[in-house]
Amino acid sequence: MVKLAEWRGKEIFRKYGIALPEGHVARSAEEATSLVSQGKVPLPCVIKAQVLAGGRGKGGAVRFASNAEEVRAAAAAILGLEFKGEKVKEILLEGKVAIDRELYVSLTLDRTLRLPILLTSAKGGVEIESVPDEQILRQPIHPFAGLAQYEKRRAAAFLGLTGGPAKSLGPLLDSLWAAFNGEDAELVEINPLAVVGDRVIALDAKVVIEDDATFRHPEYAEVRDDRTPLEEVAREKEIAFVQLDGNIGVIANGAGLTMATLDVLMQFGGRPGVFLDLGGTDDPAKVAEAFLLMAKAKPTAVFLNIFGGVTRCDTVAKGLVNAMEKLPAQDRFPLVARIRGNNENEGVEILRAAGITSIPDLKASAEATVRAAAARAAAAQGRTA
Amino acid sequence: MVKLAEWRGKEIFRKYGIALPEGHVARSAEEATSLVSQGKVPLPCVIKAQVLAGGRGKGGAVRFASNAEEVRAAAAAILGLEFKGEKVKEILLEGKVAIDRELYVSLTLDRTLRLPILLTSAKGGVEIESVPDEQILRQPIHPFAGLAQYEKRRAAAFLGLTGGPAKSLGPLLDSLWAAFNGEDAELVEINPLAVVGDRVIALDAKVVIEDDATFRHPEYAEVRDDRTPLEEVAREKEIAFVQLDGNIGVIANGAGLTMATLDVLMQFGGRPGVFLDLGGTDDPAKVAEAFLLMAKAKPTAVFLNIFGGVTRCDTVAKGLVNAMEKLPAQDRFPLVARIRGNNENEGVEILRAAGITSIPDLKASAEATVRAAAARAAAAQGRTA
Amino acid sequence: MTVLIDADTRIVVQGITGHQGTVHTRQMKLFGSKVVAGVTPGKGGTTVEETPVYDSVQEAVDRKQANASCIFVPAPFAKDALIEAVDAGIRLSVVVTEHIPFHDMLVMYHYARARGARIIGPNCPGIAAPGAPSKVGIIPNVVFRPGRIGVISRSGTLTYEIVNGIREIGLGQSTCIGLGGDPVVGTSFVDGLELFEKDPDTDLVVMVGEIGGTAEEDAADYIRHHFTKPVVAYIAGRAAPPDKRMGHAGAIITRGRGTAQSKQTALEGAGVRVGRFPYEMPQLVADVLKEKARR
Amino acid sequence: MTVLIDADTRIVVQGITGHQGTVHTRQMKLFGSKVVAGVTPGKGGTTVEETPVYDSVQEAVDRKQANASCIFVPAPFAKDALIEAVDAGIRLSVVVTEHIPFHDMLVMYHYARARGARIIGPNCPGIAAPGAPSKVGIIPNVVFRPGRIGVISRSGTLTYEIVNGIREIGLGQSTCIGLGGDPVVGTSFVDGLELFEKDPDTDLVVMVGEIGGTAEEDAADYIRHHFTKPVVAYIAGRAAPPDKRMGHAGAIITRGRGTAQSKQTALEGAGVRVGRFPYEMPQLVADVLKEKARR
Repeated sequence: MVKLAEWRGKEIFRKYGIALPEGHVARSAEEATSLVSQGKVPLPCVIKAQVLAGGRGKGGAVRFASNAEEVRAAAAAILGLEFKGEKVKEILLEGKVAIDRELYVSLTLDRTLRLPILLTSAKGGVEIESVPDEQILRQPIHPFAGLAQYEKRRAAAFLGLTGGPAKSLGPLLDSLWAAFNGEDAELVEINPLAVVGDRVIALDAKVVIEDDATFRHPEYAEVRDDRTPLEEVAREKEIAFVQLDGNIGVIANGAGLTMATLDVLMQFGGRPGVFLDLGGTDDPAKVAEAFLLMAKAKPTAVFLNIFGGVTRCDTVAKGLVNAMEKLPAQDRFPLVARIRGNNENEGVEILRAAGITSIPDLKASAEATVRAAAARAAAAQGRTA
Repeated sequence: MVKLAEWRGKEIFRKYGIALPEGHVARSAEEATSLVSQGKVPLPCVIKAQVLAGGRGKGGAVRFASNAEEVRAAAAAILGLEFKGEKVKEILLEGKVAIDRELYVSLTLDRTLRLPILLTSAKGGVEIESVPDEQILRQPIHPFAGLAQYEKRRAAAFLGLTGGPAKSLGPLLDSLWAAFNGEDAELVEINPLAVVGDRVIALDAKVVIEDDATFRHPEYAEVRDDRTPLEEVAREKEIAFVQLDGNIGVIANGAGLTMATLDVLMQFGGRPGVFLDLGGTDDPAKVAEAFLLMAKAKPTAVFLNIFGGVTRCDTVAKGLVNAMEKLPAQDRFPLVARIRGNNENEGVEILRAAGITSIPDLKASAEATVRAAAARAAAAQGRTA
Repeated sequence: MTVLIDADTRIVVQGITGHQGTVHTRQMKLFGSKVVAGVTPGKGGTTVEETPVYDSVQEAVDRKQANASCIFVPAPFAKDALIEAVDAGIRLSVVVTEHIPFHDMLVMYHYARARGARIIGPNCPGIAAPGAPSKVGIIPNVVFRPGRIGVISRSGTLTYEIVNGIREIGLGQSTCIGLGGDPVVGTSFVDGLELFEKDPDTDLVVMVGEIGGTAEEDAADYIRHHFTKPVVAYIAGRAAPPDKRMGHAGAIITRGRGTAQSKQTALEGAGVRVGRFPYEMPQLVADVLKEKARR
Repeated sequence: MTVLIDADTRIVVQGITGHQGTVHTRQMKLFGSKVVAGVTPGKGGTTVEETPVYDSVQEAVDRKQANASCIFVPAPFAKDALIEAVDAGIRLSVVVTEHIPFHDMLVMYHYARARGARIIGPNCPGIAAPGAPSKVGIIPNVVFRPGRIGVISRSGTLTYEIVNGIREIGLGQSTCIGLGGDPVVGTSFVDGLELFEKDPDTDLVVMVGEIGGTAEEDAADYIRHHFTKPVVAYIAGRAAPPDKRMGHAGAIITRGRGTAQSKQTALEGAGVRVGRFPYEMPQLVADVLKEKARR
């Protein structure tokens, strides 16, 4: 999920011909002031923090300015913010426009219909999740038919648009549809879409590019936006790795089994800190790599839960033992293993030789993990106390 | 059917990225010579008459030149030609290339499958009609799937291409597919497609644009290429009008009925000279307009065959009488009418008042037309003798 | 029985406020068709020929249970009109509009097919079932009468001419399908024959073909292997020269293919009696029915 | 009986010369599947695991009567491989490949559907019918045994884990369908339930779902109205936070939708017994079968 900041989304919108206010990005108060003094951004203007979280307006991350001095002050204030955990590094300056109405429009995927779906609502400017269903028009768009005229007419009618704004909505939706497909987006959202005089223009831009399509879009390779540094490393190594807010690391094979392992741990009072799905592999080196990555997350304890199929138990055991040997003593962690399935006996034997006992019962092994984590935490507390 | 001359076809090919020899159009020997002397066309070069008919090579409409003097002579010779009834007004000069093999590729419509079809053959440089079926690969292309990789691979394999030429065929076919769709073409044909070193390039270009799609392509409005002047006028008036090599004009309503009327006339020894399908209309002025157009074709006799449905018999009769009144005496022609169907009695009455008898039997009316044409022809001969 | 339409066919006319749309709404109603709604975007709330007009096909389906559409909208908008009909759940659309680019029609055809809908046309007179009575399209009301002959045709008036002749010898029609004169049609001769093969109330099929394409040759192939009822055919265009479009976009002999002779030979090879001239058709039909009765 | 595949399923492996393709060709053959051909463009004429390799699927169909395909080709080429299979007349394709952009999969799904073909996957373990015996895909050979339980799952190893537990209490499977972990899948829970409803040799269905999307909620709705056999379900991901993809592209709670709780509530509302942990599943299945027998 490559979530793009507003200014990047708007670059895409511009490429596809979607009407936008005049605007530029700045990374310092000086740069912001010079954009205004050079006339690149008209006054009065709006200055917006380029962060991914919503609710910027109420959070002080959007300000208005009507002269260069106000621009400098607002830019400096916003660039100093930490907004919902995210440091503001970029601001977008745009000429202020006279908004008649705020609408909502987006394209996303309807998984059940297996079709893109066009959402429109007259309740723009608020999170779409807070809008009642009956105030949202949902139109599935068939990829073989494309966005049809009648769908655009229906959207305009639902939004209560007539005249110029209704006329300008059609081409805007065509552009949005082209962007959704051309950029392999999961989501293109304009909220608010503003009625300004006789046309509609995009005041905000939310674009999420599909991870799996980045082979067609190398331009997004550099956009990390939303991942922790370790998640980023994992992504490059093609390991499914998610950091959570607990302290127990979970390594399993297969997304479903890994999730189920988290669920069982939670049941016994454990707090998962890392989700690591080994996937299907028959390479011990890949397994070792995953373990070393797990070590970097500094888990209190690790639960290894393998059901061998494509991934054989002995492969995992070998990779694990290799990795453990490489780890310096201070990076080691208590490990509880449960390995079942393909080549189970060989795997259990390899682990035993390295001093690790595999507990075949899922419930018992999860309980053992929770106990091990608690003991370690207590010991650590004892040391610091 | 908007048939484009080679140079226009190549302009389209260039737009879609299809590899071509370097070339330019000239309309005089001087222009041709200066293209060469300015280095815009490399030497040696080939000079080709820009006519729509095939068989230019054997007909002296393609010549080679290796210096400016030869260019001047060849250009002058070709620009003086009348090739298969068509005056040569433009020539295309292109740098000569070293051809390893001549292949064939085209995209057209398969009416039965209701799919575009990609034709490839290793027998390039000759008319595809003369190539045995088993030497042509026919691959239907589904519009929802587009041109698939496997289809391009199969084409390359069928053509016996490997290495560079095979590699360059894929993108060329993608471009051809894009041109076929983007230009609303009935036919895009490259014959020959030449293997030149490590790639394939288009030596000729045949592009036919669909008439009905010209609303999307106003750039082709000026291209008339293939119509007689009267057919062009008819097209602007939206009358289906085809000039044939006989002397009897046929006016009927509906394409099928008009064709059937020609068939019946031929059966009784008549030679149709104009096919005019009134189509469905309820406007006497439109009918009159069609009659006046018919008069311009100077038919020896005219057969009016109407089966009234959407087009009512009285409407046609009114239009006919109006038109006849406007015609100067010397432009008049013997007319045999057969009007049946919707409002038949009213129509027959209007004609009778104007001195025209409707013969309800198709066979009898056709025979009468053939007799009238023969009598008129004999009389005319009598006058000139 | 009839094919494709019957007395329960509820028609929405797309483009009802245009001249043709209005005229033929009236004619369809006079024929006995249930025209339940019209659609013209922006004209919703008005009435044409006592028929309510809506802004969208969906409204016509929701409020009036329309289940078939008749499309009169101009060529540049016809593709969209068809997609709207299909998306609204309409399963039969008669496209009267002519001059639709075949590239558009390819999308229309395959889209409709993928979603389980059928197109008749484009550039067609539509379909009429005199016994239902119901018709969708512009076939004149007067030439038909109920009977047991199925008619499938690429032409309009020529068909009325032939059917009228057959009527004059006392025979009527079960259903008449005007396929349309374009190179790509939603329903072909083969499709029509499949329908009539299954219809117990059709004894004989009259095919009216013309030059261009290989639809008649394909039909001959189908008849030879799958069709059990007698077929009588007429092919227009023996006098047509090559490379000229004879009125219909699809009526053109290209590269030596699609001649009347080729079609006649193919059909005769499949046991079809082919009349050389329209006025021969009534007698041919009578003869074939007599032969059938004798067997 | 089985659903989708049986002993006559003749498999062509697309991408057979790759590592995965080769390994699983061997495994499928060991299971008892008829792998009749492989395809890798440019490798035609070679042999992998005693299986002839062709340059195109069409050749595999023409020469070896392949009627199902198993696709291992890398994501950027998967769409093309599927289109090739469909065009060659293959009616069932198991797409093992992961990381296919959903925009590609939308085209694949609707193209296959329009042309009457079915996709299992992508990003899926495939399908196994232990009694046939036949499997298409990468499901391990050892965890299954013939029986009367149908399995439909969005997950791989978790399913093996659960099925293994059920096997340990003495029960086997009719067919196991691994739907795949992507947001757009060719065959959904509802599609799978439709198949098992019609299968006389399936007594009970085990559903293994996970967070993300509403496929389980849709299944609940289907079960409530159309499904007559008992269903037991497990949903993975109760511990998963929102807005994080949990390994599978489709396993993500977005905008508050697609939680394990929502799925569990929907399924229980439709009378489905939902296990909270994998190790509860064998007992649940046994209980439900006992209840069923009692009725």
